[in-house]
Amino acid sequence: MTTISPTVSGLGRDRLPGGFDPRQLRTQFPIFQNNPDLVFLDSAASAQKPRAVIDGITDYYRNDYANVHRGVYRLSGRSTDLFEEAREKTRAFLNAADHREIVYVRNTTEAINLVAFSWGGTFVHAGDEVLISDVEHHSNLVPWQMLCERTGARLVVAPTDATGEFDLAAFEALLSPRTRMVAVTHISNVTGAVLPVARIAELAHARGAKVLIDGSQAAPRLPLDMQALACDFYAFTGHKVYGPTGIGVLYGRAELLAAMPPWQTGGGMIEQVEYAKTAFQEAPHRFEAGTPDIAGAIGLGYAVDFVEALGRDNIRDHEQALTAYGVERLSRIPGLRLLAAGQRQLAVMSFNLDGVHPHDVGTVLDQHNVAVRVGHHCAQPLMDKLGLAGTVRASLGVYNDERDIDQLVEAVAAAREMFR
Amino acid sequence: MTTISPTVSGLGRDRLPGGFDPRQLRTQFPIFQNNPDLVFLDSAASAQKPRAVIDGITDYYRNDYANVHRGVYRLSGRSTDLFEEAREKTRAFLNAADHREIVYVRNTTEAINLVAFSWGGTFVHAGDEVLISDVEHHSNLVPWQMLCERTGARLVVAPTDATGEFDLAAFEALLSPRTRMVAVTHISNVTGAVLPVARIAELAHARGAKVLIDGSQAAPRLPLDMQALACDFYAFTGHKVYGPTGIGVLYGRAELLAAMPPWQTGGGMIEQVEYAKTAFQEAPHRFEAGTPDIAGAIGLGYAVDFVEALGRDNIRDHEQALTAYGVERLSRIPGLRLLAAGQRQLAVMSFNLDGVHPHDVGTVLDQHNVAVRVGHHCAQPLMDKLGLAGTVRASLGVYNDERDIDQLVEAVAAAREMFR
Amino acid sequence: MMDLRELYQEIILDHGRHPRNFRKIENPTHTARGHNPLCGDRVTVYLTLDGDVISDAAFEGRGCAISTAAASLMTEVLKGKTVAEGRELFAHFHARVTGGEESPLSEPLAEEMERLEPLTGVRAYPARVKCATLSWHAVEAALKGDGVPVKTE
Amino acid sequence: MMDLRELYQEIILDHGRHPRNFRKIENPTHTARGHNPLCGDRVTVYLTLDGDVISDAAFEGRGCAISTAAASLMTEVLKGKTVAEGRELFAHFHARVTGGEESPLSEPLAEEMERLEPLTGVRAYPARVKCATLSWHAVEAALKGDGVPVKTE
Ligand SMILES: Cc1ncc(COP(=O)(O)O)c(C=O)c1O
Ligand SMILES: Cc1ncc(COP(=O)(O)O)c(C=O)c1O
Repeated sequence: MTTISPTVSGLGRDRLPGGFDPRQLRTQFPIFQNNPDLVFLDSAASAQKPRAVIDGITDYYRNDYANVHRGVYRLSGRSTDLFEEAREKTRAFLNAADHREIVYVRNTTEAINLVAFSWGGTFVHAGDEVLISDVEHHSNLVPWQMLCERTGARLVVAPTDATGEFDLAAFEALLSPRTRMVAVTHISNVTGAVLPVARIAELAHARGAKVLIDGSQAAPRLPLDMQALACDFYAFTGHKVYGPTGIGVLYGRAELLAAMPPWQTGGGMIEQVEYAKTAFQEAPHRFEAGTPDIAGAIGLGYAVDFVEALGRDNIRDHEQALTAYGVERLSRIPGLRLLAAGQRQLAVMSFNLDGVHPHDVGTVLDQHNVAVRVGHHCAQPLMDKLGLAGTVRASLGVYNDERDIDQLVEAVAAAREMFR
Repeated sequence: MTTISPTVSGLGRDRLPGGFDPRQLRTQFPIFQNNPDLVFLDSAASAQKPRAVIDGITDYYRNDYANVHRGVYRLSGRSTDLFEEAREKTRAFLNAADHREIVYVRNTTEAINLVAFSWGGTFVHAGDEVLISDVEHHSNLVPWQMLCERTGARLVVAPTDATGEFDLAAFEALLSPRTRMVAVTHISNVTGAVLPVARIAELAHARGAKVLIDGSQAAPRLPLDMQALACDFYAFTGHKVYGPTGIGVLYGRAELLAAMPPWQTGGGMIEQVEYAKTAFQEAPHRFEAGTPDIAGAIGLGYAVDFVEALGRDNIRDHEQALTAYGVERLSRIPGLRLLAAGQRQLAVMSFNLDGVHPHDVGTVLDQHNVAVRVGHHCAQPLMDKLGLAGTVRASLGVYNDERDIDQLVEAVAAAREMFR
Repeated sequence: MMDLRELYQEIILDHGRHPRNFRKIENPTHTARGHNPLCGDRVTVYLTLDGDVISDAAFEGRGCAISTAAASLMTEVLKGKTVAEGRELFAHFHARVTGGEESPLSEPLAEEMERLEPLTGVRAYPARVKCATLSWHAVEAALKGDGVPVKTE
Repeated sequence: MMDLRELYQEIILDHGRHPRNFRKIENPTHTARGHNPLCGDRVTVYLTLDGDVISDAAFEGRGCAISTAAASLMTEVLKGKTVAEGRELFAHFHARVTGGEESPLSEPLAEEMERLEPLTGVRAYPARVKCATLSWHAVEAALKGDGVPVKTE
């Protein structure tokens, strides 16, 4: 791992160590050719797609399409091979021990629902506790809230401290023998704070709790190693790793998946069906009812190729430097307040302009071709805690560079001017 | 509705009334250009994709991609408009009364699971009955079986008679005041039998039961009118209507959807979240947790355009004639036994060759470039009833014509020869 | 693309910064809350009806410049109108900002509509239309009196 | 693409039509069921072990030509072998049909392997490999004796 010291100069740093060149990379994304003025700073909501992903999906439909798994004919065999090769790529992307630990779902949200229904429905009982953090996305909160409602378990919330840092000491104090599940995000989609997930997993496991990590924001930018991280479940969503919509991944440790009942049922996950009873296949098929998003899984495979070719340590270093640059430039704007993100902030910057509503800022920014997200970012409890209606959020992707930040800063200044 | 009298001549009927010309249509499907010898008779498993669908998805990613629903910037607005226009197209495709009755899911399987969990979990209790037919796909069987297991309700199976016809009298006799749900397929994916769903719905409603129709095989070939049909739920899957994988549709009557709790929870379907409790949006958003398969929904919109441009009555007439031709030709092969399909058989033909296992037939057919499905077709209880290990199934799409059937017949003859 | 100044006209910025009738009415005859789940904005409207006439109108809540100005201008034009006139104004206003079909407006109301004119710039910003109509929807709900908080979308 | 006759050699068709040892052993020392969920095929294998030697081997069930012939040929070669030899043969056979790395084979077994040779044409038909190995997997399970039905995939 190489570390790049953040630079605050806006000049002459297009080419990063590791040959990372966002402007060059942009040419691989058709959206920027077709919207040449677009300053896209909303990759935390969803990333744009490189040509390799778009064309990979197209080629699949044009040359090799057929339903998977149940055909003896060659086209179906080819389709199945492509689908399972994509699963193997995804396994390698996470360095999971076995491809059978990779379950295809629609998105992070469905991955977490799957765990909450299947694992939670089996192993969480009245009086048990589910421990989350206070920066969770609704998708890593409401499914647990509903599980608690169904079972009589209790939802416990571990706080972030005033500096925006996950409070490890408070977390440790909240762990109890009743804690069955610790479900936290790897990177906050609101503040950009990177949570100490390895340490969290260690502490949780020491108390006998299972650990789910919401990797929605981490998968596109951090090297991941399920065997080293030793979490139980890891969820991410394809559309944020430069892949297509409709596909996401639940990684689950083999022993856990083996102990979980199916959730959705139907074709493709069946061992044997009689009216009286049904026997199910093993993981991952057991959890993939119906025709999967075959093209989505294959497209995600190409996205993984794209990210791996760049190298996630290069992406992280690039985005880390760019985050530092952005924080530096934004924090100089009078009346602009950045959300605290603790020791380590990556790829996401949330802020408010004094006396100006985020929605109004967003509209002005859009007029300057700067696409950012405004609102509660699906984290209402965090907004409530901070006493905010919402924030303006700028977030990074591999195609962003300092010029994008400069344009953002200019547009924010214009908004300030207008609402002065 | 025009009816075409089936023809058994293999010659000179490429151009059907209504200008239906399969060979011309094939040029719109890149897969046939790239696999010129392919005789694709497996559309019941999944249909091939026309250029308009593939290119529509590509164009979306290249020009207009952004996450939907929560952005103030123009790109996100465009994306949201495309997504909701696609929903409106789907509404029109089903002639549903309101676009809010169209819920996006992954596939038919998930649509049925949604109803079994959300509606079933609320309205089905111990002692109640769920009534299905004996030709159901596992996807319209196992979710109900699981619901019965969870609730103590009883799964009741309405029989098909010896001619392959759904037995309306037997069905009526099985309806009881405890019947809460009648869930039947519109067209059997094994025999091709068209079920009398309007009459079934009428009888079920008269007894106070709700009705779900599995439209997987019907959506690509029958004009559909939810307001006339008066069912409560209708499910279909995008990949069989010439659309992409990863997207399916649950139609639900507005009053029913309004009375149903959410199933999957998370971002995008929330009205307000506090740790203590969460309020949910109305349908359809209430049932669409997380980032939807935006490109899939838009792609399905193009698929619907494609099907509508051809006209489902033309498709039906074409496939009806071709089914008659296929049945006629196949039934002349000595030792070939077609599965009975009752009065009306559409687009699907299942058969066995005496003394030859379907798998062996499938391999020989593949060697002749004829792609068919072999096995139990996700309908094991039906196989058990018929005492079969499986069948060979040839199924039709808009691109098929008599030459495809002729090649099938030739290949079957070769298989017979080999295993004589 | 319009010039942003057509959306954020001086009068909008002024009402956004200094909303009129921004207060609670202690014993309103009608009240309702509105909520835009997309941005989390909330508004509560209060009305006092004297027979059929809206004798007082006020609001509270947080929102963007557009929604605050819209609520502020709305309370101003509503005061002194009958319920029917209020509804007529809303129908017309709604059509103007969404691009729907405009209903004809009787003479005295046409004048009031002019005061709402600055808000119609929102029409070019589809993502912001809800901001301009949220408080009106809340009034509608208050008059229906079913007490269910309204929300846009 | 291979000629189909390389897959369906005469000997395969013959064993497919007239499987040898297609019967139940009444008091087997070992037995197990195999199931291919993709095609619904089922097989039950029966073994009688005399000390370490497989003194009898038989099977029942329904399957395609490939899986029936594979089970039939398997029972023939297994009879009289030790358990270790049976396992050695399976390892080798498995490698031949899946394209895996082939383990070396001791002299007398090499001869038996020749009898299985006709089945290796399946290698060119990935969808059919499971048909050729199902009964072997069932034997493996029977010898392990855990009684859990095996399945391919
Ligand atoms: C009648 C029927 N129902 C349900 C399904 C399941 O569809 P999907 O796998 O897309 O969920 C199919 C297709 O496989 C089908 O033919
Ligand atoms: C941290 C985090 N968790 C979960 C999600 C939900 O992802 P999806 O909508 O793809 O399910 C997101 C993105 O919206 C996110 O940023």
